[in-house]
Amino acid sequence: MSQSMSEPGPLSFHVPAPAVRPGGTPDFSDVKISRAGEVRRPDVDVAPEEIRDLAFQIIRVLDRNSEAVGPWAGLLSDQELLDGLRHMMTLRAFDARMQMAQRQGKTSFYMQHLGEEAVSCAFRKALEPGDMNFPTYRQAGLLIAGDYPMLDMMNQIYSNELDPMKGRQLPVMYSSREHGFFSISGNLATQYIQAVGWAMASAMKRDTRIAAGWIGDGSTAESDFHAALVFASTYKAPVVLNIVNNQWAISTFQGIARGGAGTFAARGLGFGIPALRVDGNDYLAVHAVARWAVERARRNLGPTVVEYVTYRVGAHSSSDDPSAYRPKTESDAWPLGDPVLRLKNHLIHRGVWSEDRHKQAEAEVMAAVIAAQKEAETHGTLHTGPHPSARDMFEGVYEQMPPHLRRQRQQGGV
Amino acid sequence: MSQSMSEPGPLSFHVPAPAVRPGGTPDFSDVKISRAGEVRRPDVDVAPEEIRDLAFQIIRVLDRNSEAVGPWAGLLSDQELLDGLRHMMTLRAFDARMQMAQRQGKTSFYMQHLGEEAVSCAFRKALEPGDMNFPTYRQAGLLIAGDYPMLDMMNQIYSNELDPMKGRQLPVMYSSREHGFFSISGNLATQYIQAVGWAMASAMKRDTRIAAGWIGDGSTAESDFHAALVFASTYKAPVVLNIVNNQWAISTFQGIARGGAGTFAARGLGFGIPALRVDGNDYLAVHAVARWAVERARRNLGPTVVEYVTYRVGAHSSSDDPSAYRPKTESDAWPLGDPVLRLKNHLIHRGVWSEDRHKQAEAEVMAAVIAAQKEAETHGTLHTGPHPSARDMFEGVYEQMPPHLRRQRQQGGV
Amino acid sequence: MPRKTMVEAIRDAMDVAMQRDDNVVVFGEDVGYFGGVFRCTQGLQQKFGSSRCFDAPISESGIVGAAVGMAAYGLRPCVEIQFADYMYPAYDQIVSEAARLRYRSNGQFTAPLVVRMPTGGGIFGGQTHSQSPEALFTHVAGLKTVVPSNPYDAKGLLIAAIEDNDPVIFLEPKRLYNGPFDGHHDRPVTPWARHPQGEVPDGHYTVPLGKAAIRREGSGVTVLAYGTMVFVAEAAATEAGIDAEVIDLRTLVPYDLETIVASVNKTGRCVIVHEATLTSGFGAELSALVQENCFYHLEAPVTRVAGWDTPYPHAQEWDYFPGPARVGRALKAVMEA
Amino acid sequence: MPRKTMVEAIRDAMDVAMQRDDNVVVFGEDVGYFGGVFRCTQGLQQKFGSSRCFDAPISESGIVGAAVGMAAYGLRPCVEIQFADYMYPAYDQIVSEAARLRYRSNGQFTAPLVVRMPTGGGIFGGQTHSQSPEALFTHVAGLKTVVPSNPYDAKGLLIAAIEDNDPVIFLEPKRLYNGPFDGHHDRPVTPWARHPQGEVPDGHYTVPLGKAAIRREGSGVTVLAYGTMVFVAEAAATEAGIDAEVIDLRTLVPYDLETIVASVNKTGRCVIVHEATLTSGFGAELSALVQENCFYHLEAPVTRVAGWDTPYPHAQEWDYFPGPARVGRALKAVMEA
Ligand SMILES: Cc1ncc(C[n+]2csc(CCOP(=O)(O)OP(=O)(O)O)c2C)c(N)n1
Ligand SMILES: Cc1ncc(C[n+]2csc(CCOP(=O)(O)OP(=O)(O)O)c2C)c(N)n1
Ligand SMILES: [Mg+2]
Ligand SMILES: [Mg+2]
Repeated sequence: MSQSMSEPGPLSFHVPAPAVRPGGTPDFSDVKISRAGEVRRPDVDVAPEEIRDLAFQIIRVLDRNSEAVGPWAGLLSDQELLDGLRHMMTLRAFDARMQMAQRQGKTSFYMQHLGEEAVSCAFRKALEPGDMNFPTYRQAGLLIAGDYPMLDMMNQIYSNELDPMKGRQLPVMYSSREHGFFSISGNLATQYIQAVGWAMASAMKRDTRIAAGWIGDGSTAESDFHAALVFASTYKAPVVLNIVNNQWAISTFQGIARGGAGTFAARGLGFGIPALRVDGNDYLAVHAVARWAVERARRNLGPTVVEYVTYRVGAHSSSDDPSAYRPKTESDAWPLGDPVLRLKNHLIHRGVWSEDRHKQAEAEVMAAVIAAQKEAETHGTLHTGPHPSARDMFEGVYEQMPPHLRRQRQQGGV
Repeated sequence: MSQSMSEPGPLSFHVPAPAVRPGGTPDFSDVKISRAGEVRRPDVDVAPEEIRDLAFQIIRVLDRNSEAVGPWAGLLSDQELLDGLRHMMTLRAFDARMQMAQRQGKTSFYMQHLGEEAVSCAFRKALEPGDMNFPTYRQAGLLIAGDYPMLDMMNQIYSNELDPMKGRQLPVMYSSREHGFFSISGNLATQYIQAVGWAMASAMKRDTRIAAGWIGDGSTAESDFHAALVFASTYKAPVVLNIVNNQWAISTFQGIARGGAGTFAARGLGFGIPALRVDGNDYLAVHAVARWAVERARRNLGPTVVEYVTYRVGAHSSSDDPSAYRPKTESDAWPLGDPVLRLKNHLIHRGVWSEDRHKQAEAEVMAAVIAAQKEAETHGTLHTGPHPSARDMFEGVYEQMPPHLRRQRQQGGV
Repeated sequence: MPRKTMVEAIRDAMDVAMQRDDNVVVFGEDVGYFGGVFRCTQGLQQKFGSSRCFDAPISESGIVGAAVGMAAYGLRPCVEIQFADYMYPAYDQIVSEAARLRYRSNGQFTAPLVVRMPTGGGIFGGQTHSQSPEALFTHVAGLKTVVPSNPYDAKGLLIAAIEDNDPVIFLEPKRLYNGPFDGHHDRPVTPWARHPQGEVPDGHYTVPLGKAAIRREGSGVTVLAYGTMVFVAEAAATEAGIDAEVIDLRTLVPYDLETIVASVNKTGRCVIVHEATLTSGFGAELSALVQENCFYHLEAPVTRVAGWDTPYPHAQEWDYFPGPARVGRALKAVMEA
Repeated sequence: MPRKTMVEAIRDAMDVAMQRDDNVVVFGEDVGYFGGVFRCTQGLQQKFGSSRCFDAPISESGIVGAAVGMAAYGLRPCVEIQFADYMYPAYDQIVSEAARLRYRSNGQFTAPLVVRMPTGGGIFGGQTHSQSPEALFTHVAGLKTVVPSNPYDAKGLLIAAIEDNDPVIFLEPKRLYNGPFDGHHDRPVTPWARHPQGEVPDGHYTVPLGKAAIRREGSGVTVLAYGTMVFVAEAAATEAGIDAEVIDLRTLVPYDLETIVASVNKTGRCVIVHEATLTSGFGAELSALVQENCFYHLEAPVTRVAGWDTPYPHAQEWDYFPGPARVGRALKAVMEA
């Protein structure tokens, strides 16, 4: 049998590792980054086979001179961009305050968005009322940019008496049907296929609403990611399948999830699903690509996979310390810059913004966040003040409380 | 927001359906089939990116004139091909007899390979001793071509006193460590990732043995398929990931699992795994591609995805009646022909075989199967004669029987 | 009244539910064009179109995951898992998602879905076509778990399950699909057409979730059973000549404690029967409940008869299956204790 | 003797096992370079190289599925699931594959693997960082399920689990990682360094699977507990002034019936405590077993104290957690019954 084979030596085991670890000098020079304006903008009804190359490029709008260039530019008005800037600044201020509140023991747990604000804030503006997101814990920008009250978010973070989830769910695992924000699970990837199911339902009912699934780079390894792609491709579901590639899961870099694949977007290709990659730190690019994918869905052209290339600047969560697994300076070396800064500079370049107005806006935004925080704290924080009751704990397991649970509630004395 | 969008109409729901249903005239004219000899044979250390196109073609060796042509031809000697023919004929005769035995009530259940014999028979000959298959229920050719005794297979099918699985496992869910045939689970797709784990272990131990995972077209939708591809690509595991696309799951055609994807092989592309498609009814092509993929694994070049394009001529299992969901004549219309016939004709063309010798071989093979069957039946069949004991039922749950199980065995009176 | 097999009754339930409510949709592996490997959905696609009844890829997690999304949208999916043995890939979606959605979102999103699956042994299905995983559902807060034992109940319970606003696991004892099976595998099975419980009214009716039924009145010992074991218990009692009261639980969670306690307090004895493996089976919960609630009435230990703690074997089907002989022995032992 | 936290003891167990047997490998999410989110594998990759200890993609089914393949090859994988709440995607591989492999292949292939996972509440982890899914494993024939309650046992049991030739589920009560927690969340926790069970010998030793330990002798009532609840039960007994015998089960399956029965026959009373939801929890099995084996010695109903049948809430952590007050009430009630 083996006549033609040379005698191969022993096998060896390969474990991908990031190029640089703590102590080393960050180096992203191998990250292939398309020039702003370089990547073409196909029609939304393009045949998936014709745009396979887009899964390996990065759609970018803002160039080094803070100019918006290329075929994906020009969709947003000054006011829309100013709104976008404010949303991102608000999310950043919100994160800063809540992160601190967590350290002060006012809540058990927090997860921030630092560096990734553009992704959820800009995506939100591509949706219509009634559309439904199935987010992870790192898309609070969908709420902020959709004008969900910060106070409600804080009430949940504090698990106080006004917590809209009645203390049952973790902080940051928000839910708002009204704001098109599906209840966050906390179990990774489970909601990706649910987004597809929701979208299928909309198509089955001949509705016009579409869904958006969200997943992190690390979580694409989960099985439900596959289920989502299978169902989306089989039923041509009107769904946008977003992958937020912020380079890190918790301590593992994207190579552990991506393996030998070129990109995460390329996962879509095996399913005949159009797949785009976009500069996740470029508000304009994110919005333009989101619009494209949303339009495809809305026009019944089926699913789109979108990979947002970004970087998780902060810790994974308040329980994490990234200095144990990556150089502290890695985020500074990240070649796609800071989304807030980039949009700010673009607006200045556009002549509708200035350093002064920015500073002023920062102060205003922070004041608004602090005001909401003060208000929220009058309703309690995790360990002090009024809070959801033990009765709330027994409610809502079923629509009607079954006898055995009623007996338990009695036993619990509430 | 939506200024630039035209008002789209309502969505509609898409469910893929086969072009033809019972009563219709089968038509495979849209199946793109490469010409024999047409597809190139890259070096095994080719960069995956350079052979993406192979995931959309079909490697074929035997042409219409029963000649072996092109770069994938020429690997097998006359004797090896004659052996291959005998293996396929044996499997076919074995299936025929066991299928009948099931109808006679001698076993509960049977699954045959009709039309797909080349896949497992030819693949087996590309392996070395010590390599491990993680098969589905439709690769008994791995055993037959590896000279596993038919008698042992029949003993299991009959759940008789010599059943090597002691009556615990279903018929056809064979297991033979010695023959590189991992215990078949019965739960679809679970073993695909196990094959990857086995291969990882071999690499971790600096061994030279490699693994082969097996899955059906329908089962690629299962989540463990994804886990396998993720792990194989991340750790560059020495594994061949086989997809047997026989066009049908049970009653659902491959379009339900494949959705909008071009091919099943293309699933590998999203992981940077080289992916080939091969004419599954062409013994020479299957063997050549298997060799290529096995060599890649053996040389530590990592995983390969191979899609075998074939057709399930028989029912899904003895519990199934395909006339309820596809035209009875569909298998006749299948453009890739019959693997036994094609190899027979090639051997005749080669001048080492004849119609007469074939007829004689058919008789010999059948006689051998019947002899084994008679022998097996002296040891019992499912409902008559000697059979595994109730004691066997209690053994082997753990290495040592724990006290609670011992008490139950006593209670059971055995 | 029309007689129906259990398969027909289940199909009828979906048909009725789909007619009454456009939001009821049915899907699963082989469920659409073909009508399911047990034919439970036969004709539904033809009647309601492929937006209402359709084939799914072989992905149990995808099926239930998509159903959760559809349910959150406002549909009432009723999905089929081909065999209960194949529900494990969907278990995460059932436990972590469907069961907790209402709770964690404070009622903003709910998961009114039904997951149907054939369970139980007796068909020489071996390890992968015989399991009874009900205890894996009864442990999960937020789920309801139903096991019908006859066509009438199957239809009424399934309609109730589809109309319920919480996720319901609907376990169909496949050995009962064609007729009541009492464990005497060597005798021909009575078809439902000749059994009173095969009488299934046309149109809409429900059997309420959470209510048990007394199948055989008696005063000597209470037998708690569900699914196939109801008939086995009846046969065992009759054959052993024991004055047993046989209770068919029908719904495991929420369970009908009242009926159970009233009976055991009356009889003073209790035997629990199920096909699932003994350890940590639902019988353990029943035993604990009976003991907690009837302690001072008990004259003998509450006894469990169940599948042995082994995987379900193929050839030893009838050694494994808790048939009338084993149940009968337990009944006698309890009466003599 | 060196004192260790439970985290250190668990790490030490893997270190010892890896040193003694080249076939022991360790992997899981964040387990390699970083050493695990609870630091249980810290230093192992550095010491043994990345072929022996490495990071896995976030795929629990992949982790256990690959481990099954490795175990079949001949390795002894000891994998980590980051939180027990995330084991559901791996449940199919555990139940359908690892647990049945030996049986279905008649011993040709086996799955000597350990699946470690932190369990239990008390850290404000909410629904997805607090669950106690032990009953989902105890129901599955072919699995062993272990729950250590202190560093000494954790090390000895984990080494025994790794050396065992069958699949073992190893549940680590995360609230005990740093010290024995008795449920008094408002008091500072004693570190293991100040607790005798924090004494962990160097090198190799095992605590046999299947043997319980009596933590507190007593003659009034037997308390069956495991994990964190052992300390809660001890505290409750002391505070309520009840002469309770507290048994730490350590292994749930196979369970140590002998020790349980001897104790209950002596005390005539039994209280079972666990964090998992009540219905169909492992307490149900224990209750059934006690009742079946000690019926004629029981002076009061066997009583269960457990997590309520709700998802694990976030803010109401201490309303949910079966703390010393609730256990104490149950002890008193049983003594007065
Ligand atoms: C099923 C499951 N497994 C593991 C975890 C623990 N976990 C929470 S977040 C996380 C990393 C996710 O990384 P990624 O998907 O890249 O998202 P990111 O945090 O970077 O946004 C892990 C492992 C979980 N929540 N659920
Ligand atoms: C997890 C699981 N789900 C469902 C089944 C039932 N089932 C057995 S074979 C089969 C079809 C498989 O089709 P395919 O993968 O194409 O393999 P083929 O039978 O064509 O070789 C199904 C649905 C199963 N065995 N396991
Ligand atoms: Mg990430
Ligand atoms: Mg197939």
